[in-house]
Amino acid sequence: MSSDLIDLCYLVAAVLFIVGLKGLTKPRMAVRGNLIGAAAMLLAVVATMLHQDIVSVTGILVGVAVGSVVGVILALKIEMTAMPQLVALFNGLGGGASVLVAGAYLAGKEFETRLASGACFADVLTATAASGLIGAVTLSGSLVAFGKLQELKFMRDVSFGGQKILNAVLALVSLLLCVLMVMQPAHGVAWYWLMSLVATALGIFLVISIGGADMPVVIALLNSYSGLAASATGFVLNNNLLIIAGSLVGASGIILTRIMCEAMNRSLWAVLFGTMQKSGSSLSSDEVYANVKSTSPEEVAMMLEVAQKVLIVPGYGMAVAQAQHAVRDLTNLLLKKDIDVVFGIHPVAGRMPGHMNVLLAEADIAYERLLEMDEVNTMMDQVDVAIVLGANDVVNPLARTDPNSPIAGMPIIDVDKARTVIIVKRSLSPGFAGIANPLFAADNALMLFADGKQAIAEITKSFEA
Amino acid sequence: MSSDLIDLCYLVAAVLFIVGLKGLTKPRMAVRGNLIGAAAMLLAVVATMLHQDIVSVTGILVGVAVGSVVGVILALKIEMTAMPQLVALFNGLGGGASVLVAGAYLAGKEFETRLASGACFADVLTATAASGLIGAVTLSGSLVAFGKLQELKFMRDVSFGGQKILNAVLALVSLLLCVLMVMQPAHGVAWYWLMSLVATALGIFLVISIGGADMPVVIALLNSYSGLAASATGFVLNNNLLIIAGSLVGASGIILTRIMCEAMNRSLWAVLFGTMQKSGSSLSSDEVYANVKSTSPEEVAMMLEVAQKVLIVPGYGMAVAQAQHAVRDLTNLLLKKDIDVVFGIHPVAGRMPGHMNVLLAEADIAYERLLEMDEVNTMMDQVDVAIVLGANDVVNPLARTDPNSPIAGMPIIDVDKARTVIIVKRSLSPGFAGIANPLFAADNALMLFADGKQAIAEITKSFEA
Amino acid sequence: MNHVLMLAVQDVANGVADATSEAAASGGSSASHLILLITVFVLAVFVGVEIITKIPPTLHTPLMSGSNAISGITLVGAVLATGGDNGTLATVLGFLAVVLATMNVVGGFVVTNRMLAMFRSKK
Amino acid sequence: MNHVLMLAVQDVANGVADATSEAAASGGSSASHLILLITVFVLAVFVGVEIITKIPPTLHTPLMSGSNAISGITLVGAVLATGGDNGTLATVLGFLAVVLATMNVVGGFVVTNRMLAMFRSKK
Ligand SMILES: NC(=O)c1ccc[n+]([C@@H]2O[C@H](COP(=O)([O-])OP(=O)(O)OC[C@H]3O[C@@H](n4cnc5c(N)ncnc54)[C@H](OP(=O)(O)O)[C@@H]3O)[C@@H](O)[C@H]2O)c1
Ligand SMILES: NC(=O)c1ccc[n+]([C@@H]2O[C@H](COP(=O)([O-])OP(=O)(O)OC[C@H]3O[C@@H](n4cnc5c(N)ncnc54)[C@H](OP(=O)(O)O)[C@@H]3O)[C@@H](O)[C@H]2O)c1
Repeated sequence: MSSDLIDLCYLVAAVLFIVGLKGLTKPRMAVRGNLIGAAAMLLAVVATMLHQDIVSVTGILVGVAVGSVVGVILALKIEMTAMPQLVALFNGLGGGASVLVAGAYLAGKEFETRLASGACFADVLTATAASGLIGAVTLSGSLVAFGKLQELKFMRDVSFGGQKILNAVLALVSLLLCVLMVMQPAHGVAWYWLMSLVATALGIFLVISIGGADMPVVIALLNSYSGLAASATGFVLNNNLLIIAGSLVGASGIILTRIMCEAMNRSLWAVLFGTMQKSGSSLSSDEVYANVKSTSPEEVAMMLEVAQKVLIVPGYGMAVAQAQHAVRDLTNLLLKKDIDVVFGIHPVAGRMPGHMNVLLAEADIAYERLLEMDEVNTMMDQVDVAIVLGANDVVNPLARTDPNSPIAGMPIIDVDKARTVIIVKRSLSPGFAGIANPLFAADNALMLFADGKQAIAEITKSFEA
Repeated sequence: MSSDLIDLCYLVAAVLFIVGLKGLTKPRMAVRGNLIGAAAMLLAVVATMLHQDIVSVTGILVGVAVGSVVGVILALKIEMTAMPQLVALFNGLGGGASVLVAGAYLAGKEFETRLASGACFADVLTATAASGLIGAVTLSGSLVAFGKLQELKFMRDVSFGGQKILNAVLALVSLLLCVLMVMQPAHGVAWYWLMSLVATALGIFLVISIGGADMPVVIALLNSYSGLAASATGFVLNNNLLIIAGSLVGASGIILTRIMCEAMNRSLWAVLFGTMQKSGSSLSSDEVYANVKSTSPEEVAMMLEVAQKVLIVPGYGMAVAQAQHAVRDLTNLLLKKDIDVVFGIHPVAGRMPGHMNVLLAEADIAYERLLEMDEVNTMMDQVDVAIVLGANDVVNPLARTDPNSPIAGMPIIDVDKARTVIIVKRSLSPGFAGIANPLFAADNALMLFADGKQAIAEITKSFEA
Repeated sequence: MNHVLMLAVQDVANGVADATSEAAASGGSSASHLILLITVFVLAVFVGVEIITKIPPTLHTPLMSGSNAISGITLVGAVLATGGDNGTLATVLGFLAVVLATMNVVGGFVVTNRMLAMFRSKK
Repeated sequence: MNHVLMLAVQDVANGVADATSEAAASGGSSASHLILLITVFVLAVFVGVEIITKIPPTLHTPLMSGSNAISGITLVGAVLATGGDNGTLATVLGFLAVVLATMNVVGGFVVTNRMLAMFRSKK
């Protein structure tokens, strides 16, 4: 197949990627969009295998087979609640791949001949270095993020003095090594692998100290980097499909990052390097929780019986408890008794943007019922019972009241303005932001200490009774 | 200046064009956007003049000077009401330019050498032919459109038997000549000019038979073509700035065309080739206009005195009468007497999309008062007096009632549903679509036969009195 | 929208046609260069479509005259034709092209600015 | 938005940096080719930004996993590295790259599809 035809296939594939992404702008067309994207990828790979430089495809086919099997199994076995981890994992693998590709290029014929020819090819080397550097950081960073999201023991938030300095040093060294590699192509290979090693370390130390709940930001950012890495590889292989696909990913990553940061109103910098300053002003939890009233599933059931409009605000806890199906049952029951039920989805509830939407969609809850923050806040005065299910920071009034709390200014769902608020969580322990939540002690608030799933299930049971 | 640096300037210019266009998405930022676009153009031209192949810039500077002076004068002297003509004129000039550029290329050194070398360069020739063809059609077509919009006598809608055939023949011949030109580069020059000649004729005959009010569609389409012509030139000169700018223009032209066609609900094809079929069913004007009641400015003034909410629906007539300033005065007067005044802007009122908005903006009418069709239609029952100022088709109820009228199904502003309707026009003569308008004979309708400007002025006068 | 997308996709298709014919004609590298140009074209069309569909009706007339001004970009080609030493004929043609294109560009931007200024003036 | 635009513009700037250095290094043509590649990059960024800002919050998780799958496009590079006769080392590295990239791609698309299917299932 002539290289021109291949380039044309690449162009078509690029267009398909764009069309596919456009599909995601409408929930109805989203599935098709994703399939179009997959088709584009297939086209690209097949076209590549027909390239004249390809002498044997066995290795490729084996690799693809292995990869596909593992990938599919992972994708189908995974719990919906573990989505963030999975994305982190895949992202890491992608990063690893681009490290290896760049490495393979340096070990390959073309590099050899170019080197022999003595002609300068700074651009190619720069791109190679870049894709190696970004790839390595993405690889290790994503895997750490994966670990944190899996809540693996040995991944507790590590932070030690001079960490910033260490990171700075590692970053500088790896950049230096990149420069060396471009300057002395002859020793390029050596410099490259050394650089990759340092970059891997950098990735680990960068992410290890970031709080677990910030992982989504990290992942989105790393994802955008892995996109840029792909673009860089595209410059190496002078392949415009890689460049286009890469920059699409880069853009999406950056945008998601910004959305998350704005929703938490923290700067990206604060997320990456600012270990959340413990707020001096806000009072100790003992004071805050002086008079917390707790309640029982039966009591809640009774309140629901007399309610007109019920608001459910899910949070990370719902994911942990995997309570979405229990919630679905309760919702249907209430609707049958025609009590109106709506869900208040905070942009950063859970651990990924749209995390709650996915879980509730999994439990077959019609997405007309999922309202965005502003919408629910405007209708809050009509809400009789607000059930806060494993959410904490996203309903913490301190964000409005206390200017020097770490979440100050973060827009929240004003459940405290509802008639009654039931907070379902296992303890008084804080959420990700690690601060006490005055809501729990509010006059119209009742705590229901239990695992989210059980709690909801019991409410449903005593409601039916 | 090295050709690489120039290419980079081009890239920057392209980005600026895009950023500039983005500016137009927000009225506030629009002016800046336009300036950014102009800056991009300046950058591009200056960078080009620094190209090593440029031996003397005197000719260029003279040309630019002449062009700028004429352009500025035209742009500043022109009446806002004559905007459509001006755009048509400029568009034609652009088309002419690309014909000449392609011609110059064929007369130039590079072509000579390439020809001598005997190497095939079908792609370049194809692009040259394309830019010549499109350019020529754009040139003559736009000038005819200009003439029609100026309502030059000798430009009456000409239509004679076998016109479609003639157009088809001309189109085929010019395409044939393009092919010949690519096949026989040796005689390329001759074929090229011959083709341009035929294409010019084609442009004339294509547009001459299209109704005056459809000129905006034609212009938008030709504009998009001239964009594609620029892209084609870009392929000739292998210059990505031309390609990018050209395709931006191409897209905008196509999209505007579609918007207009949808608002008229006619297919593009019908606009270009369908001479509007006179509708058999709809009754003769005599019957329709059996009992038309007419009124006087004084009477209208009295009605306004007792009105709560006044709706003004401007149309092409307001542009012809240049009544926008008179309207402004009336509006302010009514507002002072706190009578609420809103404007209903039909998407294809006037002769360009957004035509009315520009005129009313010129008259300093706050654009919060300009409501879109759907918005006014929903609030129509609260309107006490609706003043239809030189609009006709866009308020013709036949569009709703008579399925085989030429404007059947075109969404209209339902002024007939207002308490009272005043129609300001000079006669009972039809609008562009050339059909009678039952609205004029409706029970709640009163005709005010006068020139738009005078009529409004007199109303204002007797209102003050 | 999709209609316009189709348009873009068609362009690709035509691109394919051109390029292959041309690939047949002359050797690899130049063709893949051509393909790069086509890629640029297609991407630019996407950008254009995405942005322009966001422009509000109020600004459609300025959009029309503004994009018309941009289409005067052929001025660049005209400049090259005039300035290079290509013999009298090319120079003359180029000169005329420069004049026309400049009128299109300058006039277009000025008149657009005039219109937009009106919009801005409203608070 | 603008912030992101700035990003794009920056890319251009960097592009300028690279390219000029590189222009200095090696001769014209290759550089102008590089610039074409940069152009493609910049345009693609614009397309990405325009489209992705239109995607509703509900679909942000699928977007994340989907774009993640697309980022596995390095698979193409991996295939080239594995299939070409580049000696054992390159082939082995390439093979590993193929495995990892495929997991990323296939897994990513499948899981995204799984999520989106749930959304569609609602009426
Ligand atoms: N969504 C994103 O994209 C994103 C990105 C970055 C950062 N974040 C951050 O993540 C946080 C999300 O806020 P959030 O309110 O959703 O979660 P949260 O503030 O982290 O609080 C989650 C709460 O759920 C409770 N919980 C845990 N397991 C539970 C179980 N099995 N049953 C019942 N309750 C359980 C915990 O209390 P107990 O331990 O007492 O049960 C905890 O207080 C925000 O601070 C946000 O800034 C989110
Ligand atoms: N806007 C666009 O982009 C666009 C594009 C394509 C086609 N069109 C077509 O253009 C038409 C626009 O509809 P329209 O209602 O705005 O205009 P219209 O239907 O063309 O009617 C204009 C009316 O204004 C009256 N008029 C002319 N000069 C006047 C003056 N000096 N004072 C008072 N009245 C005057 C005329 O009646 P008298 O002669 O009796 O005064 C005429 O009936 C539609 O058919 C639309 O399809 C518009």
